[in-house]
Amino acid sequence: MTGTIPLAVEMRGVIKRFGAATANAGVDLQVARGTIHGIVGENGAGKSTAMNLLFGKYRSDAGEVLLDGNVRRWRSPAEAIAAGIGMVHQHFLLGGPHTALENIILGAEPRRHGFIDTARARADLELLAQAHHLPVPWDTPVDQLPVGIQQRVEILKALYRQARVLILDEPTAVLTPSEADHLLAGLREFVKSGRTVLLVTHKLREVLSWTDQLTVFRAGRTVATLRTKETTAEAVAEKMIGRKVDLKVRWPPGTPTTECLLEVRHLTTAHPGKGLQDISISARAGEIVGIAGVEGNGQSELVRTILSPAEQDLRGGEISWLGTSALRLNSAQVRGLGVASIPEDRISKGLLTEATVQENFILGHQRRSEYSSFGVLKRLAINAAALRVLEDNDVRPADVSVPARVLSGGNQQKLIFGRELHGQPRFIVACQPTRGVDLGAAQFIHEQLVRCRDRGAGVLLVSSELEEILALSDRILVMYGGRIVAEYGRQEATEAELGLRMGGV
Amino acid sequence: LDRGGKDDKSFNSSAFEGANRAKEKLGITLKFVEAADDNAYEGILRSFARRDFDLMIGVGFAQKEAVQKVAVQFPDKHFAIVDSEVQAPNVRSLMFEEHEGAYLVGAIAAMASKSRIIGFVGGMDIPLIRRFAMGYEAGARKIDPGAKVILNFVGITGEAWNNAPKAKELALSQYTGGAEVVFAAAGASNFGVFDAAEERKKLAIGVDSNQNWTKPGFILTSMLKRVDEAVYATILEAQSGKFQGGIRSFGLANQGIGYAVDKYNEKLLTPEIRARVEELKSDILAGKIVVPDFYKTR
Amino acid sequence: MILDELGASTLRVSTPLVFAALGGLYSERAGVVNIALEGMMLVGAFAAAAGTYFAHDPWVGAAAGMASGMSLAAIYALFVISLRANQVVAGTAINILALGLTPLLCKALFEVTSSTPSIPLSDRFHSAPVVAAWILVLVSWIVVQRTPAGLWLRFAGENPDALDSAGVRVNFVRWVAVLISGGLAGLGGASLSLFLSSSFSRNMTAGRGFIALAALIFGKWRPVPAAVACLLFGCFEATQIRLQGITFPGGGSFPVQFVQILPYFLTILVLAGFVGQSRPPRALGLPFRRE
Amino acid sequence: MSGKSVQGLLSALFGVLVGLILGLLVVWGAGENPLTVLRILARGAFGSRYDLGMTLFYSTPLIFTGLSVAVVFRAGMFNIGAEGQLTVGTIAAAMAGILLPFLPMPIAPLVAWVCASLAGAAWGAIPGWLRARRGSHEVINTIMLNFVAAGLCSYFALYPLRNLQSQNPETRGIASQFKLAPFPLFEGAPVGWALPLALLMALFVWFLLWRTVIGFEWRAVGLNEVAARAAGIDVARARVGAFAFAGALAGMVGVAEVLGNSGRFRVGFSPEYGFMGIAVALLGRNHPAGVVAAALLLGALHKGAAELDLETDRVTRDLSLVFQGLIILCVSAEGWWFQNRRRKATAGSQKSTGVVPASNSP
Ligand SMILES: Nc1ncnc2c1ncn2[C@@H]1O[C@H](COP(=O)(O)OP(=O)(O)OP(=O)(O)O)[C@@H](O)[C@H]1O
Ligand SMILES: Nc1ncnc2c1ncn2[C@@H]1O[C@H](COP(=O)(O)OP(=O)(O)OP(=O)(O)O)[C@@H](O)[C@H]1O
Ligand SMILES: [Mg+2]
Ligand SMILES: [Mg+2]
Repeated sequence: MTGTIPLAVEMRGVIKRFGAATANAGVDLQVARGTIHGIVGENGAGKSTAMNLLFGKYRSDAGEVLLDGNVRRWRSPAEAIAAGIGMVHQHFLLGGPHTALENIILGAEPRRHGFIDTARARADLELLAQAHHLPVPWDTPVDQLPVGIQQRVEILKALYRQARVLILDEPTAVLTPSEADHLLAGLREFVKSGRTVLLVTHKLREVLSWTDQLTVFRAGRTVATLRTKETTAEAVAEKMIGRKVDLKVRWPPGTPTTECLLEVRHLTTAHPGKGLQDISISARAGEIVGIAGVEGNGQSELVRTILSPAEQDLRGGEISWLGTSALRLNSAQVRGLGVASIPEDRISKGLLTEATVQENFILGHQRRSEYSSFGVLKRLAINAAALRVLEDNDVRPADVSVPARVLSGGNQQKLIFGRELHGQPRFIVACQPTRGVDLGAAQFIHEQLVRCRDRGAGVLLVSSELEEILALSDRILVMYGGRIVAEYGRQEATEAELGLRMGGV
Repeated sequence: LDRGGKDDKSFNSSAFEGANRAKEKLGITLKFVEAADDNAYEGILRSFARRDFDLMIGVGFAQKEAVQKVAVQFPDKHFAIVDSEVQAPNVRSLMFEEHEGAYLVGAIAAMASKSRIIGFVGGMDIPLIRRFAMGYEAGARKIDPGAKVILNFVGITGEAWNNAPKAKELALSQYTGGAEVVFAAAGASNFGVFDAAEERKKLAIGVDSNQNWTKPGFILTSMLKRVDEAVYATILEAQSGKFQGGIRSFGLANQGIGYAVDKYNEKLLTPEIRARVEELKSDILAGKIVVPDFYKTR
Repeated sequence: MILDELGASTLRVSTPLVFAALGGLYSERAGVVNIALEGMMLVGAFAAAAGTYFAHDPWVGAAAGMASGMSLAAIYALFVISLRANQVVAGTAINILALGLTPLLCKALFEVTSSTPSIPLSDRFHSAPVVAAWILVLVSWIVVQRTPAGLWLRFAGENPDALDSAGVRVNFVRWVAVLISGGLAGLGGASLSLFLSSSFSRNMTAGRGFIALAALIFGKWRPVPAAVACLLFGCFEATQIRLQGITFPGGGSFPVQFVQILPYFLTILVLAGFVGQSRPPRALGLPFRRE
Repeated sequence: MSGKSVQGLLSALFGVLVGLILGLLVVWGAGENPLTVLRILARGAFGSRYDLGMTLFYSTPLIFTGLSVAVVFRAGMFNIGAEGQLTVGTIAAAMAGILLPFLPMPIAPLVAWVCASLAGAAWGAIPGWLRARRGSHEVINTIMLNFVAAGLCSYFALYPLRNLQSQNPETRGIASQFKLAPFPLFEGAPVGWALPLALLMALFVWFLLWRTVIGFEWRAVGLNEVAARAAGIDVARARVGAFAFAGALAGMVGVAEVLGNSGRFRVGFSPEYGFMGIAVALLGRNHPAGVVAAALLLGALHKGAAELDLETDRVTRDLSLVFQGLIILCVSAEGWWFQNRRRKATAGSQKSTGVVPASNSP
């Protein structure tokens, strides 16, 4: 494609399967040396898989990978690292209780008399950190570091190994816009010396303003490689999704009643300096309250706390659900009041992946009298209800007897939605409801939330996707550092304004 | 012939020796089997009975019920059981008066110990071992009413018979506590006691078969329980067609129980001690001394 | 005097525990649960006794114990690392195997199933194992905290994916760790048959491998605290031995059974009371495989 | 579902086979003819009605302990403590029989059964509670509790309840109306009503786990604790409940032993039924039907091996332990055999399935 500039990395017809799933169905990628190359695509399009193949973490089922024009076939990351590839993983690969320093030097330890030469490591790292504006407290265990700093640790890890080709898989997901810009500006410096960056990201803004070229993934394939200067956000989005899209759907506003379903006042939790600080929220029937914020600013803790106050370490404040004081209620009792929740991580918090779809459907409803009497499950009733829910929510396949693990991510999410909305809850707490879900399913899920609101339920929507927040919310709260730092009405907020607030400005 | 229970180099090996002697001298066919658990005895005895074995000897009290049952089913076969009483015409019960022997070694221990403290290490706290302990204590008190007897047990499960390290620690602690002689009745754990004696240059007493040779110079004597004799005699009678059922008791009187004197401990057992023990022995035989029996206590 | 003696006894009794707990440490820090310590100790005890019997040298015996512990560990590693078997289940199987195999071998070599011939005092260890155990504790501490291999070990148990991405082969690290674990457990067994007694007898470990595991958990998977926990359990045991037969002023005495269960009971209390928060290595028990 | 369980059964059988072959190799190494050994094993286990009866006799406690381990496993934990639970249950059954001699016939055994179950349940609840409330690990706790149970029960057997008529470490005999007569079919082997009880319990466990709310909640906790908690299930209660129920199942070994066999509590009566239960549960893939099958297999192995000593010179009963160990090892890796085969199969037939959602493609 770019005949003149030598290619640093090339992938030809690469295929990768996980059991029955095909993650990469034919990836062709050409990355010119000395450039920042963007990789975009919807969730699950196969970006991370392709990058991991490049890094030797996975082994491809077909196709080949070239580095500097030579076919290479790594058997392990060790070989890829030796060849000069560094990777920052989408999901941090950090050893929690170990220090930042230990995490960075792992596998490339400077040695003296067989021991780790900590002094030299520290000196080298200081230089590196200064050069790239990435200061890190070396001796702090990484699980005590904020995610932004953890991200720096990950980047330093790659830099420390003197990578010539640096793969960054969504490095900015947990950074504020300004932190992200800082990082990306640093990458421009990095490539000036002839090194190469592959930048995987969801954020079109970043791709468009910082990369030289970009490749679009869709459904496990590369569908286009574009010069960044010659394209637009709409064009890229169209390639990603495969049809024309309106990037800005706005649902009609709700008509809140005066009935206050959730009332949180001055809520403060433990973890000094980290927990929730003096949070006040109220949510009425018939409205969607959006909570925006970069991950790691306490949203998960907030949700945990309001859903099971009795199991948390509260330091003060008041929570009331549907007019009932809830400070002493556990999750079962909160649910009993008619509060449903969509967990942020469906596999680990929402599903019994090895159990059947039917059993996943009944989870949480098992004690209701429609589904059991005298402690014995009513199989026929459950079966019928589960089938109905699968059909109503367009879960495919609509088979109640397969294990939940065989459903795709979007269908798993729809199953959880069907289950949680079953029985007409008065209030829904939805966390990152469309994470990892394709656009069609996402729209369906949004529609469901709006429908719940319109029938008079309350909705608390927690999301780090600004578009989602803006599209759905009747009211928007911004969280930063465990506090609510701003509140907007439906028409008052703009993406730029929210972005600033989420960054703590 | 059947051999079951714990293989402990004292009690069972004694039985095995007796049987082996019979095999060599009398040319019988011998087969011994260890059972995996208490419920297996019956099956094994039955298998034996069904084949051409004429005499089945159950070694150990745990086989009582098995022998009882199988003997009824095979009235024309001969059975013997060691350490337990079974009432049947074709069963001979070989009973030992362990308490008498224990009494004698208790007396020996008390005489050999200048500190007036002696020890006892039993395998598990079970009636048979209590019987040893009681006789031992009584014998010591006979010599020295003020003697102190330290009584310890190795464990609470079957492992106790094989836990020599623990037995050794127990014995060490007894020696530290002033004991100069420790009587070990703990199966394979006995060796832990002997090791302790060797290390501390103190004395120990073995049990069942003659264990004097295992640590010459440190084993004062062994309380003998001549299972080998009993077994041999039973086999002999069975072979010569003179087998009779009923209880056959082995005690001091018929040399079924005793204490060992051999080249390994001649020097340890002074003539005075030997004389005094023989005196006690004849008193017991004469009924002048009644040795307390744990089996008969409430 | 009594206290002195109690201290010495504690040191002695805890020695096999220290070896085994260190063994457990290597394996568990690398992410492999090691219920099989008990079995590895048992074969170690047997091989050490047999080796010393034939070679008349306890060091040869100790080497044999170590080697046999490692052989069993290799079987274990093959199943749980390479074949990704469930670690608790496979560990239990290894224990059963050791329980059956040792008497069979004993019978093959010595014609009896229950115990090996006794080893004379001159061929036994006197204090070497105690010293060796504590040296190994310090060595392990330094290795784990200060060397590259130690860092790999910790990451293999904490976040194997991170280790893999750093270019170190996780399963190789785990294999080595489990082999070391087996070697140390074997040494623990050797100290049982060559130091604490003079022969091997059937099932002579009597649950010590599990106690070592408990000490490891109590010591939060760190060498020095784990070894100190072994001392504590050794102290329970030594105290128990001395409590037996102690009579109350009134004349009655505590039933021996109650005294004998004391160490186990205390272990439960200690674990429930103090270690509620101890966090195992995050990847403990999870097999690793790269796609 | 059924396809999966057939596959599971096949792979478990495969593991058993590999384990047996390895075991026979050991035999061969010991200098015996493996085929002869196999024949002896088979005849010892099934050769006569009595032998069959003894096999069933050993299998009965294994069904109880296997179910016990399986239930806890389904709830996401390990029960290494069935041995202690059955010990406690057994002494409780004996106590009932000794201390309540006035109870009339049909009620007496039922009362003993209830006592055994309750005692086992109480003992089982301890590690469950410790795990749920104190966070200490059940594997260590159950092992420790096994020792504690052994000590306590031997105290009861040797002091308050000692049998004065016998030299054995055992309690007095239970009153006669507590006893369950053995079925005459087995020529005197002590197989009585405990066997049907065990089978009934297997059925009940199946029903409980897959047909009731409580069982569903236990399994949910075992499958995904976080999700179960989020769905409002009381995880701590599930843990304690599952462990207590498991303890009750193990405790019922007391029915087989005391009411059906010896009529008393004997110290050391169990050839480690509790530990074998782990193997049984694993072999049976933690499913009641599988547990019954596996208990029969291991019962047969145990009984058959008893015969080995009798017939051969070089192998002893310890061989059955070796067999057990090898079989469990091979079965524990059984997922591997199948996974690899499955991977190959899918690699061949792969076309365009995949998690990539259908609606994603244009
Ligand atoms: N280890 C795995 N086992 C099974 N399926 C996997 C595995 N890793 C990825 N997949 C599946 O492969 C597909 C592609 O995943 P991949 O992580 O490459 O997507 P992605 O483009 O990076 O998405 P995201 O934007 O969410 O990071 C997804 O459907 C995913 O569920
Ligand atoms: N139990 C805990 N111990 C120590 N720190 C904790 C604990 N729970 C949460 N934290 C810290 O508190 C902060 C907020 O955590 P939380 O999980 O609520 O993040 P979040 O912003 O909600 O994430 P997300 O955006 O993914 O929902 C984080 O830095 C986290 O590390
Ligand atoms: Mg990705
Ligand atoms: Mg979070």
